[in-house]
Amino acid sequence: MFSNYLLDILYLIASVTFVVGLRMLSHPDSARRGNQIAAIGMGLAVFGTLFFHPSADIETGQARVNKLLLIYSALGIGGFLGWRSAYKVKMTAMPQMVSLFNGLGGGCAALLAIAELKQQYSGHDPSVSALILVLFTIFFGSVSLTGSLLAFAKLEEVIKDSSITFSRHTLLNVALLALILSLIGYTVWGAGHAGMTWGLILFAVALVYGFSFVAPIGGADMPVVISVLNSFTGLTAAAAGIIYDNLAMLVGGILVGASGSILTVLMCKAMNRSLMNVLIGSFGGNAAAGGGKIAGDQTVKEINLSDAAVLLNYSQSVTIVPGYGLAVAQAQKICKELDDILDANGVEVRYAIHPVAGRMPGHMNVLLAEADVPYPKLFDLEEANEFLPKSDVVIVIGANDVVNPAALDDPSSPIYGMPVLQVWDAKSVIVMKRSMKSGYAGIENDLFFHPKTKMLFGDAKETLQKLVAEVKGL
Amino acid sequence: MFSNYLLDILYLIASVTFVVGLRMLSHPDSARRGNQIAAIGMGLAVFGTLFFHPSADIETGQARVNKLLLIYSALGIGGFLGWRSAYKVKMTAMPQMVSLFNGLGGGCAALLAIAELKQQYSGHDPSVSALILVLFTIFFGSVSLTGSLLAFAKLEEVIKDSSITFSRHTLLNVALLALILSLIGYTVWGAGHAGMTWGLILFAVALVYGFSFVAPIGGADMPVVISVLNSFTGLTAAAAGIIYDNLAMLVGGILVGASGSILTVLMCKAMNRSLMNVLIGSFGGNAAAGGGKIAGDQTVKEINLSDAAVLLNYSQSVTIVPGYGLAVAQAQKICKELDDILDANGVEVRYAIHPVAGRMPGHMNVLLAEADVPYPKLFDLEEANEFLPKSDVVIVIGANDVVNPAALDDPSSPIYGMPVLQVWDAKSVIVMKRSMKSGYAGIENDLFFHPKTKMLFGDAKETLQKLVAEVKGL
Amino acid sequence: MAIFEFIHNNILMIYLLAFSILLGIEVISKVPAVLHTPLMSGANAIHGVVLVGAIIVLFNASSTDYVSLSVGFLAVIFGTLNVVGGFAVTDRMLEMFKKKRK
Amino acid sequence: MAIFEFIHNNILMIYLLAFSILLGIEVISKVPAVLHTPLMSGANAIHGVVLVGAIIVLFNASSTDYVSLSVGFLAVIFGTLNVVGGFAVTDRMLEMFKKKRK
Amino acid sequence: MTIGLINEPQDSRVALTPSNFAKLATPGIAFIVEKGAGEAAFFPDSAYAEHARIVSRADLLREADLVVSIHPLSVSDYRKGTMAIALFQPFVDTTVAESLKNQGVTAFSLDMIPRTTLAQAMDILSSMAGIAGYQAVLLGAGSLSRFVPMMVTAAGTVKPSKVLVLGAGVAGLQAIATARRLGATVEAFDTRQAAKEEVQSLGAKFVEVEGAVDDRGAGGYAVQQSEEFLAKQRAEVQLRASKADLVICTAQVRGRKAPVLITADTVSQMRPGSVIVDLAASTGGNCESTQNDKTIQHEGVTIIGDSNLAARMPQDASTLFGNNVANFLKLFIKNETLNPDFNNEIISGSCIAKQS
Amino acid sequence: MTIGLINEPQDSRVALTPSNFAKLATPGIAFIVEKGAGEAAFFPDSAYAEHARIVSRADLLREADLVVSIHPLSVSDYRKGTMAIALFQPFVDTTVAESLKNQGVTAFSLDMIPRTTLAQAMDILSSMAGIAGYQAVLLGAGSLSRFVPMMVTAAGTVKPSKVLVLGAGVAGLQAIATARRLGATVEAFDTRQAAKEEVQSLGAKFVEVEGAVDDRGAGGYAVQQSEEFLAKQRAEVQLRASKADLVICTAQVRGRKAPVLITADTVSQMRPGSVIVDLAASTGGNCESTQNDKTIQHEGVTIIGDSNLAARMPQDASTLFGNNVANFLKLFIKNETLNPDFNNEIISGSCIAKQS
Ligand SMILES: NC(=O)c1ccc[n+]([C@@H]2O[C@H](COP(=O)([O-])OP(=O)(O)OC[C@H]3O[C@@H](n4cnc5c(N)ncnc54)[C@H](OP(=O)(O)O)[C@@H]3O)[C@@H](O)[C@H]2O)c1
Ligand SMILES: NC(=O)c1ccc[n+]([C@@H]2O[C@H](COP(=O)([O-])OP(=O)(O)OC[C@H]3O[C@@H](n4cnc5c(N)ncnc54)[C@H](OP(=O)(O)O)[C@@H]3O)[C@@H](O)[C@H]2O)c1
Ligand SMILES: NC(=O)c1ccc[n+]([C@@H]2O[C@H](COP(=O)([O-])OP(=O)(O)OC[C@H]3O[C@@H](n4cnc5c(N)ncnc54)[C@H](O)[C@@H]3O)[C@@H](O)[C@H]2O)c1
Ligand SMILES: NC(=O)c1ccc[n+]([C@@H]2O[C@H](COP(=O)([O-])OP(=O)(O)OC[C@H]3O[C@@H](n4cnc5c(N)ncnc54)[C@H](O)[C@@H]3O)[C@@H](O)[C@H]2O)c1
Repeated sequence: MFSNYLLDILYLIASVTFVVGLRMLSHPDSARRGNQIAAIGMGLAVFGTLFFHPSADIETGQARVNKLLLIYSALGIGGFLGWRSAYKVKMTAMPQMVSLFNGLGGGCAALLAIAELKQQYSGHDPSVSALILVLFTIFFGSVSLTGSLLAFAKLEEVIKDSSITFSRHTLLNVALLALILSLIGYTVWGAGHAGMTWGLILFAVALVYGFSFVAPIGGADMPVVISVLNSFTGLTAAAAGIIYDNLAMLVGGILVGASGSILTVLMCKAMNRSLMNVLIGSFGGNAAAGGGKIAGDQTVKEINLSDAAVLLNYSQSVTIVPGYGLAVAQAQKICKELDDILDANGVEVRYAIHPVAGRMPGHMNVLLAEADVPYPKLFDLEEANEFLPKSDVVIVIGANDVVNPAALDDPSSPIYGMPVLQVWDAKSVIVMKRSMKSGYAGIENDLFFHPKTKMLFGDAKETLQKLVAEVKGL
Repeated sequence: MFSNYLLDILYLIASVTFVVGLRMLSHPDSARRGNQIAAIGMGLAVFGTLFFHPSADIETGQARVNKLLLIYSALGIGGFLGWRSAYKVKMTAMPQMVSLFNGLGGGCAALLAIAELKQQYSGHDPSVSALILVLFTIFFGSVSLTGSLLAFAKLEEVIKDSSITFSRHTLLNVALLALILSLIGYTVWGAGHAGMTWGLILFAVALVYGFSFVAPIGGADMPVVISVLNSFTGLTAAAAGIIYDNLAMLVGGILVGASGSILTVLMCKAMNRSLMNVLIGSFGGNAAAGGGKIAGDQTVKEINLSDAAVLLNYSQSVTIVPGYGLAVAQAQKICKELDDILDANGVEVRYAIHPVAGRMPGHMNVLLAEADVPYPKLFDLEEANEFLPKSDVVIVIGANDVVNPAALDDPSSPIYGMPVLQVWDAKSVIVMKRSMKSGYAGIENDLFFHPKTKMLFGDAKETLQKLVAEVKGL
Repeated sequence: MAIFEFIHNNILMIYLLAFSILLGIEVISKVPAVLHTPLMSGANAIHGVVLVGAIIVLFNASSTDYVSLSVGFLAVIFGTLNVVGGFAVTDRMLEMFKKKRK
Repeated sequence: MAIFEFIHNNILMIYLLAFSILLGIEVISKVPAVLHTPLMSGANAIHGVVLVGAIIVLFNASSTDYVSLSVGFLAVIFGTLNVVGGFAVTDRMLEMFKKKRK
Repeated sequence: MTIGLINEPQDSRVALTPSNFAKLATPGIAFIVEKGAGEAAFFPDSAYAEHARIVSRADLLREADLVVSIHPLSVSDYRKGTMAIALFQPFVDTTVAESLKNQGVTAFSLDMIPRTTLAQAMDILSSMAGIAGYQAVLLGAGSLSRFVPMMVTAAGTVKPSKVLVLGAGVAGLQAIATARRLGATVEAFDTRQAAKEEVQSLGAKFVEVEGAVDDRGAGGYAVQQSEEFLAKQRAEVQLRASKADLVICTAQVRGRKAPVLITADTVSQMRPGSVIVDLAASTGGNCESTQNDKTIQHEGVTIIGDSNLAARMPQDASTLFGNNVANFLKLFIKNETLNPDFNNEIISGSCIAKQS
Repeated sequence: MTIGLINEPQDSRVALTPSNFAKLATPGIAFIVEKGAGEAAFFPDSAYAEHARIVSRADLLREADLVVSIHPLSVSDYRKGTMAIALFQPFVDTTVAESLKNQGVTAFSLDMIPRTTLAQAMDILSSMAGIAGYQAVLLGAGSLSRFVPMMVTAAGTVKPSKVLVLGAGVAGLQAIATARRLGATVEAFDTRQAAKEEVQSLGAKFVEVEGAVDDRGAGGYAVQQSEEFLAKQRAEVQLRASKADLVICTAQVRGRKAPVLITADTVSQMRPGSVIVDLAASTGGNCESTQNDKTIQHEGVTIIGDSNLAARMPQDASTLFGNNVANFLKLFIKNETLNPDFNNEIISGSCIAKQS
């Protein structure tokens, strides 16, 4: 009996750590500890279940030993694989990892629901409410399983987006959904004792649906989708919690379900897309190009504000390359502000001034003087090309011709021979401009397609303002 | 039966509105609606109780009518008084009002606990847990009753702080507390059926304690005390909720208990006092002087950043009066930023330039031009004194002599006769400077002691930066 | 032991308590100082929910038991004052925030 | 009617649900965009709590019922992967925030 | 009573503008203006005519009870028993007070108005110094053979000019502000304790020299500094000036010869094409080589000695000057006519000769 | 081969500076410099001596295979078979090309260098225009009888000056920037579509007039505008100018007479004490009353007609000019000696006379 009480308390603690953990996860400074706290809580819950859960001592003697062997080996395998893959994967591949784990979680829920379903049909008639919950779990669990796996495959670029969609895809999905609902209905009220089989059919269809649900959605939108599937899994966990009336599961699941949904919305906001668009994958097509615009045959990579903010804030040295666009946007003051903040955060900021940046001799000097940028921070072409290779990030603000590699490597170009700022020598380049339009010289700029380059589209002033806010937010 | 279910739902809704209401109350934009939402929820709860609560139809016929008459008249009286006093009281007297209402809430809880106690002893033996809860309720309820009433009296200045304290007061309180605890203990385990009487004794002692608890605490600390008593009442409500296992009461009470405690802490932070100090009333004495610095015989009022931010952000028109200090701090740019934000939030911002502000002719013009403040926003002495009476807030940034009333009303002053900016004509004035030091002319400035004036001490640049952050935060 | 049993039997109730407390804290964690008083006042009005209890007491009091009746009567008056006055005062305090920013 | 009855019988549970949802929302309402992915990843790890359920299933499965056993076995592996991998990945993501800014 | 305004051919400014008369006008007082008084400052006689009679110098001197001018007239021109307002500079012309007294003239010297906070509205020294500081930079930058601001252009990069300001009084501060506006990197020197903060409050760099004599209570004016200190300072200045492109000299000690801060050989060390503008020229100049009211070349360095730069923008200069004088005159006017109250510290302070 | 640098008494600038020689130096080329060539720009012969021989004009003309000067010499001075580099301005002096050809001189006109992005490093028009725009404001502000920036002082409040810039080319833009630095409120006019954005990019107000002729593809130069348009514009200018304190005229259409934007009676409407600086003077000026190379007073308005303001700061002007010429000369130097490649569009574009 006592062990029961203990379990109660362990679960309670776990639930609280989940809440606190999530809370802390939502602030950069506390995020890491938050994650650890939640992990500890989880540990307690699992530990408690293993040792204090009433079902833990149904069996005795050899049978018990075997059972425990089974369980621990499962835990061992899972733990080992999880840990290893988590530490093997490289930073850039994290999202697909998350997706993978999420899928497995869903799978876990689906499986135990099936087991439970079996229970329900062994002996006495199953209760309606219980059945509904179980089927619900199977459904969401399997959707999140296959869905996540597909998402994973897409991000890993194992599967090309377009390859698996076809016109009217939405129609198909709707059809599948309808089928699934009717299956559930039938299993609960119609199928009687054949329910088990029908449940399995449901399982199969749900798996298909999960796949087809994610199929039309573009790679760039994947994070959102993963977040959606994430909250699905959350719900299944909660449902499972009710089935086993296990409060830790219930709370944990609900929390994730709720916060997951909000998070999804926030993410859409951040990408300013509507959730609907994402899910129907309406412009999956172009999104497939990594969210970038397609220019000619090449594609450009975009970077979002918060990533840019982090990139800048956590680098050692940043070089700002101002151009005519900075002047047009009259963004010199806010540019200086960004400079100040980075400076305060220990980042070395320098300005590289090209002789003909702008539209008149000394145009950039006038601007930056207006913003009170101290002269020692300004470097001209020769000096700049010296240290550019050593700087971590270059922000090109409304400059174009003066950072055009064609001047060096394309004899056919009208500006061939003009000295330019070789920003591509830096570790990475962020280009701020409103569009892919050309500059004064009216020629294309390959810098924008350079592997090191990420575009940050928008009016320089607005973009910089948002960026400053982001950096402050860190 | 059905009515029961309905009641459940009404209570649930009420509980949720309480949470949401509190949430919204903590942001300026939503606060008012939040309060209204909570009120609606409360309405539902009461309504539900009146019509659907099982106990509502214990009686029938005449008896029932009388009972309802009684209840409705009570509701009528309470409602009428509450409403009327709430709308009669003048803005400045709000805190004592809150205190008063809080006390009554506590009283209500105490009373119903007594009634419940009576119940417990009628017939079968009372359950220990129930008894504990009831006595707990009586205790906290009555403390918050008399405590709040005293707080009210103090704020209304019916009672002078010092008059009712004496050395060793803390000792007395400790003694009382001990007595109370033993009383509770005895009533529960020792008194047997005499418990009722002992309960009443407890009630009496608790009333005394509540009074003596607040007695030593200074007027300036009252808000904190009220907040403490507030959470006490919250706890009693929760306890009562358990007694009647009524979830609306439980949730409402707990929420207030929890948020009340946090709030108390926050308040102490804001006044930078420790809760302990406040409660022991250690320096109630000087705190009584409004927590402000004492200069000569007069005292100045300080304002904290967030209040300043709100004050500015929610006013119609703000006038900035720059002085030499703005130049010394080189805060012109950040000052312009504040201007921009307020502007964006629909506040009209103007600058009032005194002819001799700064240390050279046109000093302020140089500064503000550097920060790109458009000329049309600058107004000279005459123009400024025209519109100053019409502006809601004046921020004096590092100016001193040029806003010194002595120039107008103190013939003995060396600057008597010099025209000055009559900032005190505005609705309220915020003065930013580092200390109470005098300016160029080396004379005291009564503006700092003016009832309309609030000081914001610190280097102009740093203060403005923080202020900007606050305003953005709103 | 007893306490454990109590916990076990009221585990849901306890979760509810725990979460209510978390919510209570979370919900006001970052309130600007200007709102301290209004918030307090609002909270004060909310705990006026004891009124519900008072009403129940009055309902339960047998119509001959004048003590309980008068106690309950008083309690209801107090409670109503708390509720109505509390919300009304808060509302008045918050009037200043009416002005919407564009 | 049935639904009402259900509510009435599980009223506490429902409060808990409601409040958990409120908490879930409240708790992450103002997260900076940089934390979207880590937060998602963390949440993902948390719902790995289904593992608990999986373990229970395995416990409950009679040692002859190989279907349930294997299903449970698989479930536990999945669940553990979710939990361990989830937390570990999140932790790695968040390492970058270690660098304290002066 | 009659107030007369003099036409001063030697100065483009005028002591009062038409709008001042409008403000001062009272029944008990008549105004007369010498022909062409405001022409050079673009205030035609027609504008004055509204409020005053246009007369010849002779008539004016005959009729006026109070004669207003920028520079003093020759003492003999003043009629016995009249009052006179002008920049008599008693510290420079030490005899003037005496001879005015003998002439029986009650004279108020505008440069003697005490520099109290209250008197700022009449503080001609300040208003003119402000203009001088501003003009000094325009003149200096115009005469400089180089760009003041930094320029990165296709034809090469030009470094920003270094401007050194000696003396951070009203003129100096204004010069600092103007030079910074043009994009120069500005350094400034002064001996007053307060000057450091004032200089920095304009975003310029203050060059300190240890051991300055304390001067608080000197009413804002500088006090004489120890010789050894000045030596130290000269050394420092030498160093800075040799690196500077433009030097603005405003260092003055009222009533004394201006401190010499730049020796001839400092100048020869300066880069050819550089410029020195010396506002202290009239009192000897801060630069050894300065010649008052002359612009000379010294080893490729242009040295402009001009203490009257305010006259380069007569219109605004006259407006400010006029406002100052008008504010001063207001003190004279009681019950609609002129009777100065000698208990007023501003009046008594500025009165250098009183008819007995 | 020998490159010769001329001393031009009529211009304080010099076409090449000592440091340029250092950069150009190659075994196959000798440099000779006319005595005192750089004096006025503070480049003493001693500095040149390092890389060049100092010779007399006569010797130079005799020895040099390539003669470099700012302004062209009289055609007869050039020796037959030599090359000449200068601002020949063939559009102004339409006969020069012909006579040079007859003289057997291969001449490259610096003002004919195509204004491609690539040629910017040799774009003397730009570099000099930039200086002119800057100097125009210094000169204008210095001649203005008022403050440019706003001043709230004890002696009264001075409103900021209004500056109107006509023509937002290189000179115009630089003028805008400089005027804004001084604290003026600046308006500008131009007919080029792009000008609006360029003006605003400097924080100034652009005054549009409808119906400008499109000019893209005119290589950055302005095209002739319809008479009716110019009329409209004159009206607008009239309005603005009458309110302006300082007008900077830079509007030009290469090879044509400068457009007249300010009529005589616009001038008379301007406030006395105002100033007009007309950089287009040499081609007739944007102001009707402008007289080239003269400063005149017209109803209280000072009108400065000067198209050679760059000469006011010879040192930096020569440096930039020299860099431009040097960059140009680099094109001439192949395998250590002079042989211009006439397939190079910059060389062919700038060559106005080729010895056949
Ligand atoms: N310095 C001189 O003396 C001078 C004189 C004449 C000509 N030029 C020529 O001008 C050019 C200068 O090069 P540059 O790189 O400085 O300018 P640029 O090559 O003209 O490129 C400017 C870029 O800024 C972007 N932009 C414009 N407005 C913007 C805004 N509000 N926010 C963000 N981006 C904006 C534009 O792209 P989006 O439209 O996509 O935003 C444009 O591509 C050179 O070709 C030079 O030859 C120079
Ligand atoms: N304009 C002229 O031509 C001229 C010339 C000479 C003299 N004056 C005189 O100067 C005075 C000008 O009046 P004013 O009001 O502008 O200046 P002020 O009267 O001198 O007062 C300036 C105030 O700014 C505060 N301050 C200084 N540094 C600060 C910082 N870093 N952050 C925040 N506050 C700072 C100081 O108080 P804390 O020390 O407590 O911070 C000081 O009281 C007048 O008396 C005028 O007569 C003017
Ligand atoms: N009371 C007022 O409101 C008021 C009004 C006007 C001016 N003032 C103050 O009076 C002071 C002097 O004004 P001013 O411009 O007429 O002074 P000034 O013209 O007499 O002298 C100019 C500056 O030269 C400096 N100087 C003197 N000897 C020097 C040396 N050896 N080396 C370097 N610098 C030297 C002085 O300190 C002074 O700052 C200013 O600080 C001004 O703020 C006060
Ligand atoms: N390709 C390059 O990199 C490069 C280099 C230098 C200059 N440019 C461009 O060439 C253009 C002209 O340069 P510039 O300064 O030598 O031109 P300019 O000196 O020939 O003319 C000055 C300005 O006057 C304007 N103008 C002509 N007629 C006018 C009228 N009636 N009213 C108003 N304005 C009139 C012209 O549009 C021009 O902007 C500039 O826009 C400049 O950006 C390009």
